Amino acid sequence: MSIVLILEQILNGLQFGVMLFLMAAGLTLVFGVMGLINLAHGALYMVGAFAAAAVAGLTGSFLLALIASLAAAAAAGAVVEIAVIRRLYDRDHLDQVLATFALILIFSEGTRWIFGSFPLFLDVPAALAGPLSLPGGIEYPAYRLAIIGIGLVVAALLFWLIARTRIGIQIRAGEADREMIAALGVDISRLYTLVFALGAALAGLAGALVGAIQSVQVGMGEPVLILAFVVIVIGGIGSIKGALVGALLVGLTDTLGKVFLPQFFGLFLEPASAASVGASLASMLIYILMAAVLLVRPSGLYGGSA
Amino acid sequence: MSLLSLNKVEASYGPSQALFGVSLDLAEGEVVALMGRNGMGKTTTIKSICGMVHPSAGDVRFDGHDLRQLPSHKIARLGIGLVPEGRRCFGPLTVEENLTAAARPGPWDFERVAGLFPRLKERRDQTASSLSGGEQQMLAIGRALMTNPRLLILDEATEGLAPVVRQEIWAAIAQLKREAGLSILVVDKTLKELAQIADHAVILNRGQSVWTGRMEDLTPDLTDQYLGV
Amino acid sequence: MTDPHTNPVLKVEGISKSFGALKASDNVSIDLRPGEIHALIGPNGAGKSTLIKQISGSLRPDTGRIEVLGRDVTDLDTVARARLGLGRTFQISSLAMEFTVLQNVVLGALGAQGRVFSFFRNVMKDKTLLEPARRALERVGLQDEAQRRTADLSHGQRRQLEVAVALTLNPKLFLMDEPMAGLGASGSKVLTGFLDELRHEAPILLVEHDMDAVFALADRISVLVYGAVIATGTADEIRANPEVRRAYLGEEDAA
Amino acid sequence: ETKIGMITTLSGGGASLGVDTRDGFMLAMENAGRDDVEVVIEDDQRKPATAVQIADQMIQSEKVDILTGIVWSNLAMAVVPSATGQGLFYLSTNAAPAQLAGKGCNPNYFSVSYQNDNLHEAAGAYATSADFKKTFIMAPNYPAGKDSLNGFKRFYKGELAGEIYTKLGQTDYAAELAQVRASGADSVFFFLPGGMGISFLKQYAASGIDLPVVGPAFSFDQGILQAVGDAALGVKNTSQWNKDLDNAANAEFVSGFQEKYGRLPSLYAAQGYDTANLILSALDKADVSDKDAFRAALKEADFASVRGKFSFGPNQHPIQDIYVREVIKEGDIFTNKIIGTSLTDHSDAYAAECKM
Amino acid sequence: MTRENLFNWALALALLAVPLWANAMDEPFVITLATKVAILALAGVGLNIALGIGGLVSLGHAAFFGIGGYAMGILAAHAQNYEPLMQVPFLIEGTNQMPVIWLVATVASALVALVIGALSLRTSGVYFIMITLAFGQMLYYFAISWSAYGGEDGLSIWVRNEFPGLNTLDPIQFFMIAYVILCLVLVFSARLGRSPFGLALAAARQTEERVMTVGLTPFHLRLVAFVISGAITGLAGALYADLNRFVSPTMLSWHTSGEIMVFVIIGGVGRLFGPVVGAAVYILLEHLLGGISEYWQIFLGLLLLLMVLFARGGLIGALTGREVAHD
Ligand SMILES: Nc1ncnc2c1ncn2[C@@H]1O[C@H](COP(=O)(O)OP(=O)(O)OP(=O)(O)O)[C@@H](O)[C@H]1O
Ligand SMILES: Nc1ncnc2c1ncn2[C@@H]1O[C@H](COP(=O)(O)OP(=O)(O)OP(=O)(O)O)[C@@H](O)[C@H]1O
Ligand SMILES: [Mg+2]
Ligand SMILES: [Mg+2]
Repeated sequence: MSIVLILEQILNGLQFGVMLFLMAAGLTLVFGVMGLINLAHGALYMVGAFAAAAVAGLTGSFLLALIASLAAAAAAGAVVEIAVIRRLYDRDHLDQVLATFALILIFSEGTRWIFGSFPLFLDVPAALAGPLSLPGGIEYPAYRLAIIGIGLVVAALLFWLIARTRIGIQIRAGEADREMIAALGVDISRLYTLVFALGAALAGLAGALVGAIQSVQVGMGEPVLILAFVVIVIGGIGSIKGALVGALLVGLTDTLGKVFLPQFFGLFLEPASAASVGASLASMLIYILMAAVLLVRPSGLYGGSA
Repeated sequence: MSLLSLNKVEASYGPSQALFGVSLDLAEGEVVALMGRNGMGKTTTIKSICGMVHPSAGDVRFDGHDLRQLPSHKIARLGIGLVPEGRRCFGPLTVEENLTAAARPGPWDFERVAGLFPRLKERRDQTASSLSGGEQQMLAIGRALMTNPRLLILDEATEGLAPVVRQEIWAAIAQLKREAGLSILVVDKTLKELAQIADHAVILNRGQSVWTGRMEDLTPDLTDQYLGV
Repeated sequence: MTDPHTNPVLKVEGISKSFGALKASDNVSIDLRPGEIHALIGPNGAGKSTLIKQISGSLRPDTGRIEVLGRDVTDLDTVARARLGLGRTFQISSLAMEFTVLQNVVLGALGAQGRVFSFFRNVMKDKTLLEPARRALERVGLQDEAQRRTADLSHGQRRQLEVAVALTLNPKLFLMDEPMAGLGASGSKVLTGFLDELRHEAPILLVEHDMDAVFALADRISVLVYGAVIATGTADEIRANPEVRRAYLGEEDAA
Repeated sequence: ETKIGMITTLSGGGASLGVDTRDGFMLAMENAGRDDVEVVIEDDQRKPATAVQIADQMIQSEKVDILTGIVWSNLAMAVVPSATGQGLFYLSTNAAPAQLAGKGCNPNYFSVSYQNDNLHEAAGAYATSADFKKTFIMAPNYPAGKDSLNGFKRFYKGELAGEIYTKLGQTDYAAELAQVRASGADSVFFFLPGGMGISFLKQYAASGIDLPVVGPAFSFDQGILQAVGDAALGVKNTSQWNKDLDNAANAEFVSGFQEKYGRLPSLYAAQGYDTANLILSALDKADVSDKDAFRAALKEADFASVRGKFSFGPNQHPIQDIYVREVIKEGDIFTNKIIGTSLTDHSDAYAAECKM
Repeated sequence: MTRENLFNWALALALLAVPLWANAMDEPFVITLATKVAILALAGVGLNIALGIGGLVSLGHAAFFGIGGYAMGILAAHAQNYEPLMQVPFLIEGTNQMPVIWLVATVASALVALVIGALSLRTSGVYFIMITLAFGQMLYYFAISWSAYGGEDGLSIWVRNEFPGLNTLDPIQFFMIAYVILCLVLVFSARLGRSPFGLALAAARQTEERVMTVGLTPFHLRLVAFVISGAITGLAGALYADLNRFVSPTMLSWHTSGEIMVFVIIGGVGRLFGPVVGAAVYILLEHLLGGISEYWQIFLGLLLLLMVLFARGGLIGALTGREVAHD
């Protein structure tokens, strides 16, 4: 295998990682910062993708589609927070699990009810369609490079918001002791609605961006949900930096694993079974990675205590 | 007119009633001590003022506002700063972040709090959970001051502090009263120290205010009966 | 009542512990002899709790060694040390909040008994556990609260329960981190009297900021400042020590 | 009175396939307008255990005579053996795993669609006839995926540039595409059903790789094509049916379906439609309660299939032609057009193992 | 007797009465549903030991459920094909005897729980949720590609396994087997909750530090709880596979873990009969709502939502009062 190909695969891994980060960003925000286990994150991701596909279908504008995805997901997030989530902050994590599980059912089937059972069409904007030539002769889809850019910008903004701004500090304080921060005069309810809506908007944005190169269909949020959890747990809950590093690690591991494991087994097995055994192991790899990270660092790479 | 007034307040935790009629008045610029044995309802009284417990009967007014209708954060914004029992610092946040989270405009800012508790400045970037008990207590007081309150409520604010620090804090409180005209509601167990600073005292017994009066009038009889001293 | 010739129950030798640049314990050596109350005082953040944690085993010293009843326990964990007879109360209450008061003390008794991998016995009907548990509650005056949920107790009552749980372990020595904190005047008085008795069962290493109690109780007092012991002596010696007054006691209290 | 139980996927991610199956099936039923046939339909949620329980319910409580409708092989494997074991007829509208065609064949089990390998085999035959020399092949890492690649290789005579199993449910194919590009392949065969195929094709189009692509019909079916968009244009795929097949039954089916549901029919709809008509044709000849007679009537396959000629082989799987289609755009709609026949009168590789 | 106890007895009787009635009315499918409730409740009772008493939120219990299922599938498939499971170093044959299968299922899942638990219990909180999920997913993907036993297609057996003296193909007899096992495990679980072990485990959930200072090791307590919990869920898995005469990787997927957990939460975490109520309500809803509309899951979602919002402490909590009974 040539050096260029190896480099290209590493690039693919990083790219996939940034994409994972984008999917996980909203979840990190809500999960890490508000301490809420939001299983409905994937559903909001789906809402964003469907909103984008619908608007793109009507107007033909990708930019409008992105705005629609943000707006629809944020609105859904705000409604959900006010109607449901708000009542669950002082409950057990488990009640949150059940409630957001119920929300998945409602969102998924509701979306299917509105949009039908068939996958929708959402394509990358013409300006970004097709490949760009990178140094070293690598042809790389322009749209993916754009996703990398957006992912990094989102990471930087989130990091700044949470670590540096007063609102970020208050949100984290609320996570530590809600009653106390309220007693100090901070309207934590409104703050949490905002944060949840922001997290939802990020999920929606990711859904639209990623939906353009994947399929927009009911249930698309589920694999994302699990991956996003894996990512932020590896990174350490509550750490934006951890989420980014975790995403890159998962992206690289997954990509390089599925490329090289079959080749490795090819050294001593016949091709068909090497491909199959290698692929089997590759599909377990990110879970092995997560278990390994947690065994060495029980609260993730950048996590404090659980 | 009194700044804070409670009239026959009753409150419960679920099915178990904790307050059976607490009345209390505090005028602007005054320091009032709330006293009573363990479990008599001092903290619950404070929680009903701050909106952390909702009184089932009676009246709670602050500066003309009916506090019973308001959520916790709005009450705080009227100018009530709380140093809660058990400190309740934001563990994962640094000292500075703990203070910033509470800050509202006014004379109290990080520098001024640091002037009051130099130790906090030294520990500025350490997380609150790794502070020693006493340091956390200082942080909790500093945090309440950062909200620039008109009324400061101290619930066992000197618990676990070294005698020197306690003296400093009492001195600081006396200074706050003298210079800033801050009103203070204080719960503490050391009668001797309270006597130096409080104007009035209210004694709680089994969830009821049973005695109100000036500190000087607190007879050994009373303290023996209600405080066990 | 302390006899310097008897073997110490607890011997701490040259313990040091750093958190980054901060020396929380700086070559600390102290001991605890049978029948005595040895008070440990010092400014906030001096390293008292850190020392207690190292003795109880929840924190590992960087250097130094710890002996309990003549046995080197430096390498043992909390559980093993507890089994050797180390009873401890926490500075910040650490109780099972959903349990009733009685269940908390039964837990202590169960720990003392050690037969925990038993799946069928009804623990709340087991006399061998209930008796010591109730006795411990009585001793701290919580017998009337036995059936209440621990979370419903007031702050002060929880402190009493802390002590009760430690009692059920029949420890050979006690480590108490600010047992008086949060107790009202009457509570402190009761507890002071109680600790005075308790020392005959097992000596106590007492961390406390309540000077009335310390001076009333302590046979010896050690003063910790910036992680190091700057003085050890009787109450009078400590009270008279100018360095201690400056660093800790302040002027009024020392009078 | 005959009772037919339809178990299919009507909720969640795979619902579109089940919906089409049901709609095609019910269209035929309504066209027949018989009031002595009742159809009960239940949603299996794409969960094997649920499918089994629905089957139990239909057998035990509803007392159905015939079961049908399952889309997925793993669900079929959970339901079919025990249903046929209890003496019921099972007619497959889609899933037809190898086990049920070979050693596990059963006199009461008929596959009206195909045997799972068929379309892959046809793709292999097409690749050979199109003179591909070095094909890169890939499929998800699960039994159907393995059957797919094996089916392809059975009829493909060229050399392989690479053989990859992807993760089931995978949505990002950048790494695979890089491997394809680097492999020096002259063509690509892939089997990635559902959302996987949509993702793959979109990313393939953006990657700038310009090799001919061939695959089984699943990723180019009517229900999915609109979501793939331009990326699918021109791609060759294999199918035993297409809407432009020139026979009367098909014309009636296509127009009837469009009229009733307002969309173009898919392969699954066509298979559902055929299955219903097969049942109806057999009911004309024999009563269900007379199992042997009914079985014989089914076996005759005396109905007007939308595929034109249709008959059953010895293992009761179809013998049929498999076509090569190309994705085209008709106005705003993406659809397929037949460009040739890949395999004629094709049966399957397992018939010999079937002893019945 | 407390209200909760009364309620529990009533529920246990109802779960028995309904299938008996259905048997008399010749409604075999109702019996099948009841059997499903009993078996899934059993899985939930297993999880509840870790989750309810120990506070160990395992999102990987599908692993044990699936291992139980595969224990049945593999043993029965070998027995069915007359192929020994293993010939060297010694001969192991498949079997179609339920007691043997149960034993194998229980022991196998206990062993796996021991390994997973020993590794996972080093973490806590959400990290524990995720690491158990990770192990579950590893097994899931392994099973999907494990072609020897069907991979994603799973393994079917033609007839249900046998239990000495009973006709397991008769729905009511198979139900009785599941029901009796459920009752036995409930009794065990009730006693465990009140035992010294249960007390210590519950204490470890609330305050680890305290448990250590009384001389007990939380890790050991949790590990034992996790193993017991896994073993029970594994047993349920074997029964479930027998109910369906089929096992597939779906049994190992995180959805299964999630569903078992949902049963426990609906009923009430830490309540003895919580999983029974949860499983019964969920399955009933699934069954009843399935008929009303293609989009029935919306209604299921709404109902679940109402339950979380308005039934604190689960349905049992809402029906019988808040407090979890400790003694
Ligand atoms: N969260 C709670 N739930 C139920 N009961 C409570 C709760 N908190 C306090 N109580 C009960 O209410 C009564 C009053 O408690 P409160 O905390 O107000 O007393 P306090 O005077 O502050 O005592 P202390 O000096 O010990 O802090 C006590 O009997 C206590 O047991
Ligand atoms: N995990 C930690 N990381 C960093 N610093 C720590 C940590 N734990 C304790 N410290 C610091 O070590 C010093 C000693 O703390 P310790 O809790 O032992 O004080 P203390 O003497 O018990 O004080 P107090 O009387 O206020 O309880 C403090 O300055 C504290 O901030
Ligand atoms: Mg109090
Ligand atoms: Mg301390």
